[in-house]
Formats: sequence, C-alpha cells, structure tokens
Amino acid sequence: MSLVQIETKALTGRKYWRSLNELSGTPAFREWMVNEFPGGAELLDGASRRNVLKLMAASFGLAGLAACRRPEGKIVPLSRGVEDLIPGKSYYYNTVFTQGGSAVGLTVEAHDGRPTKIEGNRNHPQSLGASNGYAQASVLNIYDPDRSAEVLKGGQVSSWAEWDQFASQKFTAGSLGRGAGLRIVSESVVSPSLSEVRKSLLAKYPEAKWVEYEPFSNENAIAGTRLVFGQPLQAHYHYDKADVVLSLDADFLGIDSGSPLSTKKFSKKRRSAKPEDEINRLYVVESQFSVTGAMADHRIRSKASDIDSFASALARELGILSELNVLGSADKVQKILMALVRDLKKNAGKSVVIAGPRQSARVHALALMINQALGNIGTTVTFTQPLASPEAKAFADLVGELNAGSVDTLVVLGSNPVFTAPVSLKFSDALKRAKTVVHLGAEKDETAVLSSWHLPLASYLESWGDARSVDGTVSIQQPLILPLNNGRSALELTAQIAGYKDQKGYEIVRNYWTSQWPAAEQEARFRKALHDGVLAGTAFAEVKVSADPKRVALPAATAKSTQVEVVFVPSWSVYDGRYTNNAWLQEAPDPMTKLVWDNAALISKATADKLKVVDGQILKITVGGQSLEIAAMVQPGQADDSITIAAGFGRKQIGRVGQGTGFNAFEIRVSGDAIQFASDVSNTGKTYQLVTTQEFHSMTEPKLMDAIEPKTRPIVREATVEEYRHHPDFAPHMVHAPDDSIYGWFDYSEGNQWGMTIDLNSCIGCNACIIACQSENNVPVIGKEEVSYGRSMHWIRLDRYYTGDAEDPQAVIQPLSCQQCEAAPCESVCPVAATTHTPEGLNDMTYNRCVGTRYCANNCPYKVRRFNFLNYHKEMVDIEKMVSNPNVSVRMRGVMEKCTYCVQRIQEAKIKAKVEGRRGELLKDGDITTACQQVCAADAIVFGNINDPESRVSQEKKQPRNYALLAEVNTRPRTTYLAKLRNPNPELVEHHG
Amino acid sequence: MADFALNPEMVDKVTPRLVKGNSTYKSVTDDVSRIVETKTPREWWIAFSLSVAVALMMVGMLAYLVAFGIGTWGNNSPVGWAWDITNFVWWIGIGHAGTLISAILFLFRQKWRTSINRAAEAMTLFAVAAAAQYPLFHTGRPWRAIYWLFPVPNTDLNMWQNYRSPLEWDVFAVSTYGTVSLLFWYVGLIPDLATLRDRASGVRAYIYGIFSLGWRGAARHWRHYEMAYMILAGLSTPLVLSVHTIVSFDFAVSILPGWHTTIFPPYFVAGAIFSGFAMVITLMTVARWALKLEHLITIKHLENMCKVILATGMIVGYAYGTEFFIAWYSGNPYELFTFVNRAFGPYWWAYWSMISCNVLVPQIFWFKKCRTSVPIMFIASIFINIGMWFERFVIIATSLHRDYLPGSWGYFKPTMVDICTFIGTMGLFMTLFLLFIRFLPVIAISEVKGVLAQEDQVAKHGHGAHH
Amino acid sequence: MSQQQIHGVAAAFNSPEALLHAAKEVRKQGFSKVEAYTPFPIHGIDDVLGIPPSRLGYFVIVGGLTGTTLALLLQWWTGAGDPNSIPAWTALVPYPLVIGGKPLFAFEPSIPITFELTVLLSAFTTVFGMIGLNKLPRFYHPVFNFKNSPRITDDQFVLVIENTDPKFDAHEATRLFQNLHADAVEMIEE
Amino acid sequence: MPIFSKKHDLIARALAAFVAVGALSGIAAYTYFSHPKVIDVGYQPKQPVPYSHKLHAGDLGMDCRYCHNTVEKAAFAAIPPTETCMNCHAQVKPESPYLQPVRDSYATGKPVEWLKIHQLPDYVFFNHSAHVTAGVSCVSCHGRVDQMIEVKQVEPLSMGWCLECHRNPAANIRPAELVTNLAWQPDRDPAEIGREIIAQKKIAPPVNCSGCHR
Repeated sequence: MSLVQIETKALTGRKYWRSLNELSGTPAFREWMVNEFPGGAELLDGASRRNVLKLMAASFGLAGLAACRRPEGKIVPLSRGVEDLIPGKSYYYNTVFTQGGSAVGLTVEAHDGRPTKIEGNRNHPQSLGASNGYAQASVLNIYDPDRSAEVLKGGQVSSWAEWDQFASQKFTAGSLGRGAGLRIVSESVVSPSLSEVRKSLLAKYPEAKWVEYEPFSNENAIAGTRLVFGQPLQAHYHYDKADVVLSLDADFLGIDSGSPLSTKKFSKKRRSAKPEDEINRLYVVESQFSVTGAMADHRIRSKASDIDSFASALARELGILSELNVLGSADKVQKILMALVRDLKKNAGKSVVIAGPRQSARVHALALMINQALGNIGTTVTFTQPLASPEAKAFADLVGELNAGSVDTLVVLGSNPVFTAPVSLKFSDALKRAKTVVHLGAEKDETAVLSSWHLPLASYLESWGDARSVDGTVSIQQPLILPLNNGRSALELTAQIAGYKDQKGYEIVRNYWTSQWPAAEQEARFRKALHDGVLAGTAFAEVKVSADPKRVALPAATAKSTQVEVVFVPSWSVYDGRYTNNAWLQEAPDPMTKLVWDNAALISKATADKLKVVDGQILKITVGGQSLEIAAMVQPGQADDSITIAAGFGRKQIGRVGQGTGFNAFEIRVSGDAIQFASDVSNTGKTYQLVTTQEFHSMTEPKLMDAIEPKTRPIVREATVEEYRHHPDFAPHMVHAPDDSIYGWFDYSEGNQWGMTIDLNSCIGCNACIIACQSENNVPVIGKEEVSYGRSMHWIRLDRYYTGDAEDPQAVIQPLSCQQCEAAPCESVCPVAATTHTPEGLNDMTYNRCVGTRYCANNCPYKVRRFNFLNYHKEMVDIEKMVSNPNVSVRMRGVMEKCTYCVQRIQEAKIKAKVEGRRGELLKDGDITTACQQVCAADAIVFGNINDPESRVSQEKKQPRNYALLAEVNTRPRTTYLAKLRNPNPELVEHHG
Repeated sequence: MADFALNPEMVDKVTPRLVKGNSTYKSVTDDVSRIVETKTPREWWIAFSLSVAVALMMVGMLAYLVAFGIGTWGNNSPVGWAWDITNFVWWIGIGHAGTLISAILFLFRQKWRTSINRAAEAMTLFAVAAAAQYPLFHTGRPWRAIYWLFPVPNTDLNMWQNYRSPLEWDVFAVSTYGTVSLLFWYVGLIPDLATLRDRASGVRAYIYGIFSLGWRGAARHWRHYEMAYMILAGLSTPLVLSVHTIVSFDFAVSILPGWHTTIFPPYFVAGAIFSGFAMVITLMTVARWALKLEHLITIKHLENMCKVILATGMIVGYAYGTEFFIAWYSGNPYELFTFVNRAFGPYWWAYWSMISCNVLVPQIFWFKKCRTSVPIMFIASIFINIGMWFERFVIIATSLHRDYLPGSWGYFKPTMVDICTFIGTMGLFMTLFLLFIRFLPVIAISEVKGVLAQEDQVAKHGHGAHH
Repeated sequence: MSQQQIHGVAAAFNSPEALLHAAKEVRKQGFSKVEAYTPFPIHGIDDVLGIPPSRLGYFVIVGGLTGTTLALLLQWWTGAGDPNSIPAWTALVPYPLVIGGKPLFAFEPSIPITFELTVLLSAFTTVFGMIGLNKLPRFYHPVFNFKNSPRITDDQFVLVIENTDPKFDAHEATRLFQNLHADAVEMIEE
Repeated sequence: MPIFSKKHDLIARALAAFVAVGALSGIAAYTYFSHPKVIDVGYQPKQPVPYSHKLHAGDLGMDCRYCHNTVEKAAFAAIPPTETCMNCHAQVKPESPYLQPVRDSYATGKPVEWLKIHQLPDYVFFNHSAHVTAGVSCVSCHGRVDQMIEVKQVEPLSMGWCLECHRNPAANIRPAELVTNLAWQPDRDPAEIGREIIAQKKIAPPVNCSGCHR
C-alpha cells in the first residue's frame, strides 16, 4: 500500500472564484467593472494581469529566437521506488462511501497517488457498478482549498500535538469519571469497527451517551415497521419483481435513495427489449415534482400532508381500514384510486407500495399493511435488521441536558448540527452551555466556530474505516491518499477518546476484522476484502415477519390542513449542506427545476397567483414564529398550497464556492419534521436572480401568432406500451429522414465503429452522468453568473420537457451529448480542420488546433458543443487541479470542446489491446465503458462497437423504437435514442376519437 | 445631329451637367487639390481627434477581448455569433457601394460616377478595414487564427485549412476583396497623386512623387492604364457580387433554420448595395458641404443614388417577403417557426426595426422632393444604415437563439464591450476617412477632366457631335 | 547642346483638340517617335500617334488561369493528395482528413476559393502588368525638364518629338510647333 | 526642375531590390529558425548529475529497460528512482564526487531533478508502450543514446515528423525484442523487415487527430 503525501500549503495559495462578484478589489471601480463588463472583471486580479502580460508577450512580442525554445521542464523521479507503481498509469482501489446512513461500495481511480475518478464497485450489492452524483463529486471535496486543515482551539490555530496533550488529560477516568458529563453526537454509525470502538468507549464511560443525529433520516420508516411488526426493521423493496409500484411521496429513484440499487432494480423491470415485453407501472403521489414523479405512469399531485388521507383511503378500499374515506371529492384522484386498487389487487404479490421518509410513521405503517394485504411481504418487500437508528428524540434529549448544564464535554463527530438542528431546539445556544465542545469536521462550519476545539476531519478517501450498507454487507474503507488536510477520521478520534487498544485507523479496522478470523486466513481474507471491496457473507439475514392488521395500533390520522405546507427535502446538489462548497454539485442543474447554484421555494402556478408572486421574487415564509426570505420559483406539477424547499443552502460559515448560494431552509425547519405548516407566506416584492440551464420547457413551440398553430417537435418520442405494440416503429416514423447524399456516404463498414444508444425509457434524469463526465473529462465549473449568460459547460446535458397540462404535466428527460454524426455539420464548417472524423466514426475535437470561430457550435443542430468563453481553468486553485484527469487535455480559453465518447478511454483500451498483442482485433463490450455509461444506475446509456453484431449497442439499435434525433436534418448520428414508453393503466387511458 | 447645335443651357435641361459652374480643367484641379493644400482647418482637427479617440477605444476593447476572451462579449451558447458577425457583415455590406460605383457604373459608362467614385472606393476600403477586425477578433484564439487561416506551407504541423468551410471561403473572399479594392483605388489615384506632386513642394512633393511612381501622363502609359482600369473594373464587378454571396454562404451553407436558404446570395448582395449607397449618401452629403464641392458632387449624383436605394430597398423588402413565404410554403416546421419567431418572438423589436427602416423608409424616394432634399436623404440614409444593421442582427441572433431543440434555446444580450467595440470600428472608419480627405484627392481629378472634356464637346458641338 | 544630350522637343497646348491637331500635323511631317503627355487620356491620340492597342489583357488571362489552377491544386492537393508522395522539406505534405463524411476533394465546394484566387491573381497581373509595361516607377524622366511639365497633370497637353526619331531635327521640330501655335516650345535635355 | 534626379531613380531601384531581398530572406530565415528542427534539435541541457549514457548503455551494454523499466507497460518511460542508481553505485565508485547528488538524494529522500529533454506539449498523448510493442526502436526518436555522453535531442519531435512515420512506418519497425538494440544493422533492407512485421502484426498507426490529441 503506497500513499503519496502532498504538501497542501503550497497548493492553496491562489484564488478560486465562483462568481465575478467575489473578485472584490478597489470597491467602486470594481463594481463598475462588474456591472459594465460582465465576465471580464478578472482583469483586475493580480494573477490574471500577469497572465495577460505573458500572453501579450507570447503573441505580439517579437521574442528572440532563443525564447522560442520550450520552457525548461523537469523530471523528478522518486528517490526510492515504490514497488509495482508505474508512473502515469491509473490504479483502481475499492472503498466505500457513506452518506446519511447508507453506504455504497466504490472503485476509485487514482493517478500517481491522486484519486481522480469515482466509479461504482461492481461487487457491491448496493452499487452493482453504478454510483450517484454525490459519490462522483465527493472526490472534489478532498481538493477543496477551503477545507479545514488546522486544529483550532477556541478559534485560534493550534496543533494536533496540543490537542493530543489536551486529550490525554481530558479523556481519562480521572477527569470524566464515569462519563456522566460526556456526550457524543455523530452521524448514523454504520461502521462496525466504529461501533466496536463506541462499545469500548461506553464501557469506559458507562454514563456517557452517544447520540446519532441526521437531519434527514429514515426514522419514520423504521417507526412504521415497529408499529406493524412490533420490531424495528429495514425494509427492502424489490422493484425488479414488481409489476406495479405505488410511491407515496417516496422519491425512491432520486433523493430518497441512498444508493443506485433501487434505480438498478426498477429499470430492470422498466426495460423493454421488444414490443411484446411487459414493463412495470408506476403510480406516484407526491407534492413536489421528483424524478420518480417524472417516471410515473400516473402521477397524483397532492399536498404532502394529504398523502396520509390518500393512503388511508387506499387502505380502506383494500379492506385494511374501516375508517371513512376522507380523501374528499377530487374526482380525478378518486378515479385513479379506484383503478389503482384494482391494479394492485390484480398484481397482488407482484407489487410494491412504498412510503417516503417525509411521511409519518402512520403512512409507513399503512404502506406496510397494504403490502401485507397484497401479499407482497416476503416477495417484493423483505426485511432485515435495521442498521442505525438516529432518533430525533435522543437529540432533543441531548439539547435538554445541555440546557440543564449537565453536559461537561460534547464531542461532535463529522456533522454540522448547529446548521442542521431543528431551529426550535436552539442548539447553538445549548451548545454554549457545555464546558468543552470538540468538533471534528471537514469544514470550519457553523458548529466549528462555536466549539472550543475544532479538529479537521479526514475524508473517506484519506482514512481507513469500514461501512455496512443497508443490507448488511460490509466494505472496508480503504484510503487512496494520506490526509491532504492533515485530518483524522471519526474512528481515530473515537479511539483516542475511548483509549482504545488501537489508535491508528488501519490497525483498528484490520484488527477488528482479523481478530474474528482464524489466524491462518487473516492476511488472505483481509486482502481479499480490500480487493473485492466487500466482505463476503456479511449481509444480514432476512427477517421473516408477518403482521396481523387487527392488532396494529395505528396512530390517528392527522386532519387535513388548509394551511400552506412547507416540505423540507435534502438538496440534489448540496444534500444537507455538506456539499455546499462542492462546485460540481452546485453547478449540476437540479433535475427538475434546472436551477443551479441556488435553491428556491417551489410553488405551483395557482399558489403563485394566489400569493401574487413570480419567479425570482422573494417570499417571506413564517413557520412557528421563525421566518425565512427565499426566492420563489413556479414549478409545474407542484401541489397547490405546498412549498418545497431544498435544504443545505444559505450557509454562512462556508468556503468560497458555497458563499452566498441560496437560502437556508433550516431557519424555518422548526421541528425535525419534514412537513410543516406556514403561518404566513407573503411576497416581499424583493427580487433575486435565479439561474437555470434551460429557458424553455416544452417540446411544443410557443404560440407567437394567432394564425399559426404551434407544433410539437418530435424530440423525445413517446408512446404507451399499447401503442408501441400496434406501431413498433412509431419513433423512427415520426419524421421523414432523407438519408441521402450527393456525394455518397463514407464507408464505415470496417474495424471498430463506435456508437451509443440512450434508452429514454430507462433514464431517470439523475444527473450522475453529468458529474461523472465532468470528473472524467476535466469539464470546468463556470459559476452562477456565467451560467446565467447561457455558457454552461457540461458535455452531457439533460433536457427536461413538460408535456400535457401546464399545471399538472408529465415530464420527459433527454440526455444530450455530442451525437457523433457521420455527416457532421460541425466538421465541414470549421475553417482550420480542428474537428474531423476518425475512421472509427468519432467526431474528433482537436482542442490544440481550434481557433474558436464557434461556427461548429452554431451549425450543430443539437447544440452540444461547449465554448470556453473565458479561461475557466486558469482560475482554479492549484490544489483543485489535482482532481484533473491527466489523460484529457485541459482546454484553454477560446477553444471549443465537447463529448468525444471518452476518446481517452477508447485509446487506452486500444493501446492495451496492442500491448497485449491483440492488434487489429475488434474491441468487445466491456473493453471500453464511457464515464456516463459506467455511472448510469438505470443502464440507459449503452456504448460499444456497432460493427460487432453481438455488442449490446448493436442489439439495442435493432429495437424498433430506436430513432435518431433530428434524422430529418440528415446528420446520421451515431448516438440514437430508444423511445420512451409509458404504461398507463388501461382503465385510465382516455381514448380520443 | 450636328444641326441641333444646342447652347449649354439647353443641354443642362435635357441632361443636367455633371459638373456645375464654369469649371475648367484648371479649376477642377484647383478645387480638388485646394482641400489637400490649404492649412488644416480646426474643424478637421476636432473631428479627427474625436475619431482617433473612438478608434483607440476599439483598440482598447480588442486588447481587452484578446486578453480575457470572448466571454467579455455577450455571446453564449446557443448564440455563438452575435454582434461580432453582425457588425462584420454590416461593414462589408457598406463597402459594396464603393466598388459598385467605381466598377459596375464604370462598365455601364455611367459618367455621373466620376465625382463620387474616389470617395466611395475609399469608403469601401475603410469599411473593409473595419469589417476585417471581426473575422479575426471574433475567434477565441486570434493569435492562432491569424496564420492558421491562411495556407502557409508548414513542415512542423503538416496541417492545412478546411476548404469546405464557408469561413475559409470568407477568408479568401474578404482578403481578395480588400486587396483588389486597394489596387483599384490606388490605380485610380496614380494620375491624381501626380497632380498633387506637381503642385507641391518640399517633402510633400517627394511623398506624392514616390506614390505616383513617376507618372507623367504619356499617351503610351494611358493606353495600358485605361486597359488596366477597365480590366480591374471587369474583375471587381463579379468580385463584389461574389463577396457578399460568399458572406451569405456563411449562413446559407449551414443547416440552421433561418440561415439555410438559397435566397441569401442575391438578397445579401442587394442589401449590401442598399446599405452601401446609404452610407455614401451619409458621408457625401456631409463631405460636399464641408469641402465646398457642391458643384462637383451635384444633386444629380445624390438623386441617382437615392434611386438606387429605392430599387435595392425594394429588392430587399421583396426578399423579406419571399423568405417568409418560403418558410410557410416549404412546409418545413422549423423554418416556419424561425420566421414567426423573428417577427413575434423575443426579438420582435429588432425585426420590426428592420422592416421599418429598410422597407418603409426608402419609399419616400418615390418623391422627387425627397430625392433632391439633402436633409431628408441624409436622415433617411441614417435610418437605412440602422435598418441594415438590424437585418444582420435579426438573421444571426434570432436564428441562433431558438433552433431545433427547445431545451437549448437561449437569449443574447450585448455587453458594454460589444457596444464599445462596435462604436470603436466607426472611429476607425472615420479616422481613415478623415485622413483620406485631408491627404488625398477626394475626387478623381483626371476622370472629371475627361468628363469635362466630353461635356465641352457636347456643349460645343451638340449631342453626339463628336465622332 | 549636342544632339545626343537632347531628349527631344516639347510643345505645350491648352486643349485636347489643339493637341490632336498638332499631333496629326507632326505625324504628317513624317515624325514617328512622338509622345503625348496629357492630364487625362485623350480619345483618338493612339491612332494619331500610331500606338498599338495594349497587350495587357493577354497577361491577365495567363495570370487569372494561374490563379484558377493554383486554387484547384491547393484545394485538391492539401485535402486529397498522397502524403507519402512528396518529401517533407517541401513543406507541402498534404493531410487528407475525413470531414463531415464528405469526399476528400469535390468540385462543388471548391468553386468559391477558385473564383477568388482567379480574381486575385488577375488583379495582381493587371496592376503589376500595367506598371511593368509602363516601366514604372520611373521617378526621373526628361519630360520633367520641360518647364511646362508640372501642368501636364493639370491643364496642359504636351507633345514631344523625340531625339531618337530618324528625322529628328531640333530646329525644324521647334519651328513646326511654333507654327502650330503651341503655348510653349522647348528643347528638353536627356 | 524635376523633383527627382537620375540619381534618385537609381537609389529607388536599389532600395526596392534591397527591401525585396531582405523581406524574402527574412521570411526564409524565420521559417527556418522557428522550425522545431532548429529550435529543439540539439537541445542538450546540463544535467544535475554528469551521467553518461555512452558509458552505461554503450560501453557497459546495459539494456535501456534496466532503468527505463516501464517503457513496455506504460505511456511514460520511467526515469529510475535514485535507488536504481544506488543498486550498483553502493559498490561501484562509492566515493566519486560526481555521484554526490545521487548519494545525497538517496540519503535524504529528495529526488534528483533531471532536466527533461524530449518534451511534448501537454495536448500530445504519446504512449511508449504502444510504440515499443509495435517494434519502434528507441533509436527512432531518441537517436544513438548509447553514443551520447550527455543526451541531446536529435529529432524535431514535431507533428509533421510524427506523421511521417505514422503514415509510412515500415522503416522504423523492427522485431519487438530488438527495440533496445540501438546499433542494430540488419543484413537486408530494414523497411522490408518492417513491412513484413506490419503485415503480420496488423500495425496500423492512427493518423486521425484523436490518435494523439485527446
């Protein structure tokens, strides 16, 4: 195991900028510059000015010939070689990533000791090779120049030595006695070795308490199982066995899923290989438009607080409840409900009803009882013991103890409760009553500044540990680099406090596991665990349960409220605030709103009209006496009288990236509940610039002229399963494609020919491909202001269109990257031949030849080419550059860039084949996966050799619903789409004419 | 015919004389040379300082642009071209009138061209100089573009240009156009430079002497000279038509709705002539007044130009109509939307500005009163210049901002750098033009004398009397 | 002043008609080496002085065709030539690249550049041909010694009987011009 | 009096000729001197350690891959860690003052900072393993390193130069096991041998852009 230590101090000197507003120098002039010359104010930055001079000298100056020689370069080999390490080659290590109590196994690519790219671990049951956006972007966090890198004592710079000195005195029986005054707050503990160390800590201080706290937890789900089965359980939903899925406010394909597994399973059942195939049917009842809602065949727009009534009504119809149907009069909903009941009954044992984490224990219990009634328990819904159970009450009790003054020492491990705690608890005030507060965190965050000691936290890529995923499978968390910020892990700090026998992360983890194995096998088994990324046989056994509905004591249903509800959800980009300083995630547009660098109060059009508010105006929302001013955004599909706010934005103690982004939802999250009611919502009349990456949201043209009826463009092609069976080739037949050339087509019948299909029916629009591509291809981050000009740089974008009713639409999502047209319009217009075609059908983009006329982008009908309007990379702090993929050129200003099907991976595979003596042979599936394909949990993206009839991409292209986007323009794209299918309940299909 | 010996007054009534007053060879020489030879007036210095200041602003803006990138302009994705190419096409279009007046009217033996052709050709050159800023500086890396766009033999890269690209055609067309215009202008200047040489003394005589190449007006020289001038006129005529045709190919060869259309070449050429004549009027109405050349640049000249404007304005208006009709008639939904979007989409104001200035304003030239009123034609010409700028903006920005996939639609807003760069090119143009009227004969002296000689003959012997 | 140092005898007239008339007379007297210097081209003077039509047009055709050929060669060779067929030092190694699925060379997209280069080379030939045929630049010429010569570019029409004329006789020429009512007559130095 | 005398005409002509000749030779000189062949070929910086390739690779006959051990496996031909030097020099010439930097490096762990001679721009992705396994010898790009006391650049490493071989590789292809034999002199035409190997191994070097630029 080799680790490379990198001196970080030297790397964090330069300035990173997110928006030009931040570049403040002489205020008045600078302000003028920013206002008058958007996009150009970095002129005033000292470093840039030097660059200008250099550039001027290089381009205009008549430099002597001697100066023409390239600058002196150095080769600095290691003093002592590292066994098996080949410089410049990428290495892969398995590790595990934990967030919000769920762990996903990963395979991390490292270049010369720098982790650069995250992939899912194929061996891990929660990943199966896929991963999500957070995991993808987490690699950027370790190179965050604003990450906490110093021990702080009372806000002053201290050192680990001083801390160790302090700890050796503090954490002794002499000082803490039986630990009555010691309280530890952590995130969900899913690490077996940390549990072990915790055990020893609590043994040493029997009166100490350890509280797990998560702002977004699965507490209600577990409470639901307790209600129904009398014991806390973790439910597992097997969408791959379900023909009908009902989601009660569960965004199980999106934000409510900690792992890619549910998407993997769901898409398995969603996939259609031929017209006869049956696909599943998804019903979603929800308040905000989630990606799960976008996949739904039937989506019911409902206030989140009304979903209890819906669940009750459903239970009553299924004979579980005897209460009256309180659903009310909404005919449409009633009609869907009755059809749903019949559909569920028909598919008894082959359906899943799942409630979302924001719903109460009662709704979860109802969902479980419905599953029980349908015979789903044990088939599509199984249970294991729960992993961790953070309870809001335990945290509230802790605050009580703090306020009572009975807590002497509070240790906060790796979370930021001052920011995330329910505001009514006044945690920040309570915190001050503890004599000593120790905070171990990755950032100098809100909790850090109130603590007596702040200790830098080592990331999961920098420290040893382990983690259990929800199904019980254990993975060893294997570091790829020594802590860049000189941090320690929660495991190590706990061991220090507990006086555990081992103090180093590696020893703790290794000894914990090997001590359970026979001595002879220890080394081999540990090595295997590291190699595989999973510890075989650690999955929990299924707990067989059955409930007797009559004995379930359901809490009373909450009455419907006419008040405006506020629903708090974790953000797609920053989760609970832990990624607020992560530029990749900030810049990835929210899948549905397409909002970047901000959150907003999402409201329906009707609610907006009622409040007399338009997009970008600031609302004042008051909940339980606390109020928040937040920009409003009208979101189609949002339930009336329901406001959804993504949490995690609006942080005050934050680095340069997250500074000034969004609004802090936690300011009005009075209690721990996700759904609360606003006592007052009013328009302040103030405005705020919300920036989205998409300005027009329909495939139907806007109506501009009375005489001309707007047309709907055949972009995302969609049919019901029924229609598909009648017209299997409906998609290609939606337009007339000429497929003709005055010159004749170029011959691409020989050798490898690259192609791609994107199954619009599988794609859920989760953004993971955007971030994977960004990470793989060194795609720059440009900041809110640049995005607002329309200069987004993502090589793959997700176009989201609404169809149907303006207030209650359906949504379709289409990933769009370079289509690698055989008759590429971009190529023929480039005056310097910077974009050309390879014999393998790739549309090459030669950055170093490009002079930046932008003609190619203008002539691209898909608008997938991206131009470096400013020097986006130049302003990166050196340490952040360490995240770059060395196999891809970093593009300078003035150069066009775009997707190349990850040509660096293609070339790497080809060279590998050559070195292995397979010259001239066709490459097979598996030799190359593109970054977007690899990350895709839905397996919607398939890349491969279209000259190989066995390849998956060839197979997919043979499907009748395969179509080329804009085939009518005769570009002959290599990327084709598989049309989207919907599977509506035949009872609910309205037949026209 | 000789029987109808007409007196000069009668001749003037039938075909108004192109040279007014009691002009003689001597007076023509004096009147034109005097502008160059008298002490530089204060007004010129004021105008010149102002122009230079504005031109320097352009230089500053371009330096800023080169230093920081195209992002200092408002261009974005999808609107990759905006003010840059709009301004380029506008300036190139303006240049066309000069070549047209000097070449095409020469071939058609339109004698009225002689008083204005020199200044119009100069305008061509300076407009091309202003336009030429954009093809270079609109690129993201002009320091590369400046030599990668030309077929320079190279051993280190082995790279050549892509000759399928309309932008590469543009490189050839614009540089050829600039070069040939310069040659044409210079050839025309040679005898007049000799005139100035012969009147000057000291350093000025040397300078004019060097540039006039030792011209001595020998009959054997005039023989080659006239042949050369005619060939150049013959070459320039198709050239000027080709230049805007090729500029229009930048759009017509693309696949963008609103760009991909076969009507563009004639439409662009007509538009170029239209805007060019408007600019000639703008400049000449001011110049003839300021330089007191009303007897050489007569109302007759201006009226003829107004007629050309009326005609080309109607061609342009017809093209606008045809575009719309074809968009509907072709049944291409993308095309139709693009045109409806031009007129009624977010850029409706640009479209209707274009229609008002280019189609409605020239209609006043149906009236002789308007054609012969200098203030009216001056104001109208300004409107036409604005309208033609909007035409290019409408074609470029509105087609780009909403094309095939609504998910990629956007909107363009200019920045201060966009605006200042454009204003700066006007400074460059004016600077060059002011230098021109200060140091070079604004009217083709020898040509006017040739016309004068013929008119004298007419006056003496009546129509068609000679030969 | 010996005959060898004399370029010829110059006479100035004040109108094209007078010049034409004088030229006809001079030619009638059998002088062949006669040159006229005028502020603008005088219609008919070529015939009178026996100056043959300009050959410039032929040069231009050759120049133009060279442009056409060069343009087609450039576009064909750099895009579709065989890179192995030419040594690298020529700096003319072509690079055939597939662009937009189009053929390496096609006539249609080559038209604009071919046209432009034809015009460009034609124009160069025209201008430099004219300058060359006129043997310009020539800053010194004997005719500039004529005291009326600065007015050649203004309003004087000058006729010169040159020394090289076999019939040249300075006195006779002077007398002839005086008879033709020239404004000024002068023997001019070589 | 004329403005210009006869003398002026002569001066003018001489000046014109001078300018024309000057401009032409200027262009020629610039073209020549700015070419990588002139700028880069012959680059021979002073290295921190006076290491002689001639002694090691030539006279002692050490294989290139003893030090540059990753050349068949990776894109980058590794520069050996100090450790590799010390394998021998712990015994051989352990006291030599020339080896002081090496011993220092070994003792302190601080690397020896060698100067890079064969430098490609960052946007060029050259892969040693792909070339070496195809049978392109070290000598094709690096010259007779076994005869250089101090290494210098002998080839321009320009794009045109790369393409020459990519288009017509036969002359530079030899049996893969002979790539480090810099002095190899086959008894028949090397290009013929190259052609045979090309046919047998199906060597088809890319000439499209993404072959080298990514």
